[in-house]
Amino acid sequence: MSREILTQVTYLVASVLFILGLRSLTKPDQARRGMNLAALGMLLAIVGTLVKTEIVSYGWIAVGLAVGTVIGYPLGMWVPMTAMPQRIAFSHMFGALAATLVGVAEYHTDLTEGHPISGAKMAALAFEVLFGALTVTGSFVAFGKLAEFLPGRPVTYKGQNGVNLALAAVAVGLFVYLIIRPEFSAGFYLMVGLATLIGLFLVLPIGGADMPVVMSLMNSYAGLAAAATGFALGNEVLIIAGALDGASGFILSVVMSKAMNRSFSNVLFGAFGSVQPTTARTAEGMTVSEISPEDAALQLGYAKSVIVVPGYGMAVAQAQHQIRELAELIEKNGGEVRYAIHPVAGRMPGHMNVLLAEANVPYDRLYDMEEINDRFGEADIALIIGANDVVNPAARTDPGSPIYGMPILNADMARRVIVLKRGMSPGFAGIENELFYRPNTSMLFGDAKASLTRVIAEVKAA
Amino acid sequence: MSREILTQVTYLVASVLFILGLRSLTKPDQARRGMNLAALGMLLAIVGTLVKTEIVSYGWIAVGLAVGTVIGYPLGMWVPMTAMPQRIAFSHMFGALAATLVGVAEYHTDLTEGHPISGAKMAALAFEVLFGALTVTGSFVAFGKLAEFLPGRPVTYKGQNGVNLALAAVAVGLFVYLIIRPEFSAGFYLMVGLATLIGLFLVLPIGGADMPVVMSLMNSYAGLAAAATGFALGNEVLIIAGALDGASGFILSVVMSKAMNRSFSNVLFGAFGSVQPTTARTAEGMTVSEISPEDAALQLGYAKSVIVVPGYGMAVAQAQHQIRELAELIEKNGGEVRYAIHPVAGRMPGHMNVLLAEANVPYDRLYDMEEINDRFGEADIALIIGANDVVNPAARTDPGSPIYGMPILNADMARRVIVLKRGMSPGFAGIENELFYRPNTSMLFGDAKASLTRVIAEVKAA
Amino acid sequence: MDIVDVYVFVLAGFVGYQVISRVPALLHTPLMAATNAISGISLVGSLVAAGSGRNTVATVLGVIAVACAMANVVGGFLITDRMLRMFRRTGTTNK
Amino acid sequence: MDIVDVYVFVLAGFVGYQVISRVPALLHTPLMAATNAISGISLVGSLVAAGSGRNTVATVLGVIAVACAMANVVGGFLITDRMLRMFRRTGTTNK
Ligand SMILES: NC(=O)c1ccc[n+]([C@@H]2O[C@H](COP(=O)([O-])OP(=O)(O)OC[C@H]3O[C@@H](n4cnc5c(N)ncnc54)[C@H](OP(=O)(O)O)[C@@H]3O)[C@@H](O)[C@H]2O)c1
Ligand SMILES: NC(=O)c1ccc[n+]([C@@H]2O[C@H](COP(=O)([O-])OP(=O)(O)OC[C@H]3O[C@@H](n4cnc5c(N)ncnc54)[C@H](OP(=O)(O)O)[C@@H]3O)[C@@H](O)[C@H]2O)c1
Repeated sequence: MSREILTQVTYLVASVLFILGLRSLTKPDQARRGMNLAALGMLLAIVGTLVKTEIVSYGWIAVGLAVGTVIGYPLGMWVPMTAMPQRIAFSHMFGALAATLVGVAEYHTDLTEGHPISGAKMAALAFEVLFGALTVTGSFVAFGKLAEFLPGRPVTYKGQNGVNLALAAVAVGLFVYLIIRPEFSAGFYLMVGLATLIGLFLVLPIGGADMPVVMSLMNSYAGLAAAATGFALGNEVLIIAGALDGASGFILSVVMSKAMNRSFSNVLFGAFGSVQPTTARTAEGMTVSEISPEDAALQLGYAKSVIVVPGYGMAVAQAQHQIRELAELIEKNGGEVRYAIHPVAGRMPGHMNVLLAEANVPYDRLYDMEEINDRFGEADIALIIGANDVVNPAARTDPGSPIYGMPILNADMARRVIVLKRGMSPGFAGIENELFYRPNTSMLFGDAKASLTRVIAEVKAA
Repeated sequence: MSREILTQVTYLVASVLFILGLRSLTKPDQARRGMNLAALGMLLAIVGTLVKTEIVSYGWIAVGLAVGTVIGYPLGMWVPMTAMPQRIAFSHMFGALAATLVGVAEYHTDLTEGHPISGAKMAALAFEVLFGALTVTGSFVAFGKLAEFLPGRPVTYKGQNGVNLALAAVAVGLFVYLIIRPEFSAGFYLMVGLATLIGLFLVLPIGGADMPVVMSLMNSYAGLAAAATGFALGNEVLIIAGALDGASGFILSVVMSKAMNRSFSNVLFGAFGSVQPTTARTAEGMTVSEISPEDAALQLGYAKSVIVVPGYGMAVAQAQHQIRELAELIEKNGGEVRYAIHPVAGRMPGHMNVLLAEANVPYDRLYDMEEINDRFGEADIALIIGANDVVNPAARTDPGSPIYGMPILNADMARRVIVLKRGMSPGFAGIENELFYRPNTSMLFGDAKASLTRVIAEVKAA
Repeated sequence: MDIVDVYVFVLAGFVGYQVISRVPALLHTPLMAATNAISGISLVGSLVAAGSGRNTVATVLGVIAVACAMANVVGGFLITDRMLRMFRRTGTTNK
Repeated sequence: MDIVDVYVFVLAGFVGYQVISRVPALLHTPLMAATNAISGISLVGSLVAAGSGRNTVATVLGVIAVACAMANVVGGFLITDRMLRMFRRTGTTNK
């Protein structure tokens, strides 16, 4: 009995520490300490579980923990920051797999030992394995597309919607039937199998660049599966942690879809990634003015106020360190450098922030869209590094554009605009950007890292 | 069984609606709708309780509900806004009384019917009646002092701390003993009696003007008592509502003590209200310059920018309607009028806001201290109406002053300052205000309502 | 008493803390009135005490508790609404 | 399954919503990593499945689940800390 209480207390404390840990992420300077508290909570919960009387042998447990640690360590310490999207998708797979397997084991044990399974418990178990299994394969596909060993382009075939609907209908039918007849184990395993297929078929037709939204949804689903595990096992710390994860994934996907100008239902029902017929204006007959690294260096070297707009291209080129170096040179010359971060710049929420932080850019120089949008007018130069859609003025001006209405950074209001990209190819949304043709815009073509290295050399030489 | 589920669902929905209701108070324009939802939640919870199978007769229930409604209606509809502090203290008494009586009834029933009372349940019951009973008498004294039928000055006698400590020690001893021996009913009732005495003795020595802090603490205690009821009865909606009320009272008392420059422990341990020996500068040899209503009208009539600083004196004088009238006249002459609200101006959190709202001043003209403090420098006139401590510059400049460090409104930075009060008597903190002696300050002596009426007449005549 | 109730209390405390600390000073007085009204939820206990007819003491105390709690419910929600009705923006009226 | 667990879920959902919606965009990537780490809490279920020796299926599935969850715990907390260490203000260093 006193062991039972010990377990309960560790679970309660762990729940509180998880909440405090996530809360600490609202303040950058408290975040590390807060997350250490959350890790402590996890440790407590593990210890509290290990002392449970139900546990009779520790051999296999030790093996599992050891294997997990061996897998986890490189996932934590060696994965480069630039591989973060695929790394996180990969982890969702692990989390969902653990939840699913626990559900299957619980069901199997109850069945073989002849415990009656109540309707409520069965519902929780079925929900758990359904969402869990779906998330396992869904996350795997997302991981594959992000790591580029699966084709990034949408994999589509005729009648795909019909197949998906049919699969879902059968799964839901089994779900309902199982609540009435929990002992129908073939149905249970069939449902698990169908869920893995649904996960595949749901994510394969979605383009690689849309994966971050998928990732957040999967985060949310994995959380809900964990919460369902908590309901099935009567374990509150699971319910709480699951609800927190569920809320987090949900909120991130809402934030993303808003900032990408997609309706949330459009995201929820998997209809994203389809290429819309764009009626956007094209750039026929317009010309761009190019600039050499030397001239760019001249302008940047003497600028009083520069706003850097990083985008997905910065991540591709790995140019964050060069940006910081250039910024330091400009500051040494008496200029001021700020960074304007669009909420969906890059391919993951917070993508630009984490890369710039890695390059040692202080976070108080990073400004959210709302904070800095009024300041472009006062800036000498807006330096756009591999960003495209997030500075496309068509979002403000062209009602025919697919991104019309999306909030964008007002880089076009700066006195001069310098754009670093490799060529004239469009960004994620696949549309022309009229900004590149404006008279006060100069294009510095080439890989962002290479271009910046040359600019830095010129500024130093000056 | 299905009734049981119905009850549970109403309780769950009620809990959610209470949270949404309080959440709506974060946005003034959604607050009314949100509170209607909360009221709906209450209705649901009542209906959900009335269908319970334990309830066998409705006669007495109807009587209780009818009496409550008859008492509640005037408390809701007839009590004037100015009587809000005492009105709220009075309600805390009712809330705590209800919780206490439920606890006593539950204890008595368990005992007479021979149900064994577990240690945990006894702890919850004892906590409930202890905090409940203490809050009943404590709130009653607060009510009496605010309604001024009890002496507002601190009622003190020698050895008071010793008596309080002894009472508390006995009560705690009984609490612990009861957990071991729940059937010791004499001890239970003795504990209730002691708690009522503690409530009295705790609040009597506190000055009337300190009652708002007491009131908030009582709010918090009443909430905790309700939550304890929930633990004792295994009722989650009680736990949730109690926790919400507990948090609300706690936060309000923290906000107040911060804004009054008292340490929170000072407030928690009841050591407030004692008159500190002030080493503050006195006003010897300084002179004030008076102003006539005519001159004040002249200045106000042509001012471009006026910031009104209302204080406790506005509430005493009931001058809020005149202020609004004057503001409208100034605006008709092309001036701008804003209101600077200090968090503890008046005698209750939000006191000034509710009075000005009553007088039909739009709430977007009311500015919090942080919002407006930088704007006094640009104002032609700071019009101080019955405020004193909240504009005392000693808080910034005089380390010897008891209010040193308290955040204040920078009214002294306005080009001219006009102060409406009856004489030179100090405010709540009991100290001189050097602002009144400054060269750019003019005093308009008299009751604020009377003075304003004359100023209004003059402005109209001009 | 159930351990799960401790979770409920702790979580509700978190929710309360987060919600209330974001209520602007503007609405602190209505907030106090609102919590007063919500404290009337002790009706869920007092109605049972008053109506289950188990002994006279419980019935009597229960009825008094019902009256007190109901007074808070009726009075609290009415006065909160009365206050909130008074708060208005520039350019809007209440009538 | 207990009705109280529904309260726990709903309240935790509120807390989660309020907390997460105040996390600045700056820390959205660490947030994702952190929730990954916290999702490792399914250890509390998988450890029991792996160690209670009730049947081979449960043990095998349990051990796999333990390994998966532990990988998330170790990897998740490490990478979150690694990222958070990088965020610094002007004038401070990380070394
Ligand atoms: N952040 C998220 O969570 C998220 C999630 C899903 C989708 N999205 C979407 O992603 C887009 C993000 O906008 P964005 O402005 O950051 O990126 P973008 O619109 O996708 O544009 C990226 C640009 O970078 C250039 N680029 C690529 N590699 C480069 C290199 N090595 N050196 C220099 N330039 C390079 C590309 O042009 P060249 O090929 O000509 O060089 C391209 O135009 C938005 O449409 C958003 O809706 C974001
Ligand atoms: N808001 C809260 O929750 C709360 C709670 C507890 C304590 N307090 C304390 O209360 C004080 C509030 O500051 P405050 O500036 O609002 O008030 P105050 O410092 O108490 O000053 C009020 C002033 O109003 C004048 N006055 C009284 N009746 C008047 C009338 N009929 N016409 C004109 N003037 C009149 C008084 O001077 P004359 O007598 O000369 O006219 C007095 O100086 C602070 O010290 C605060 O810490 C506030």
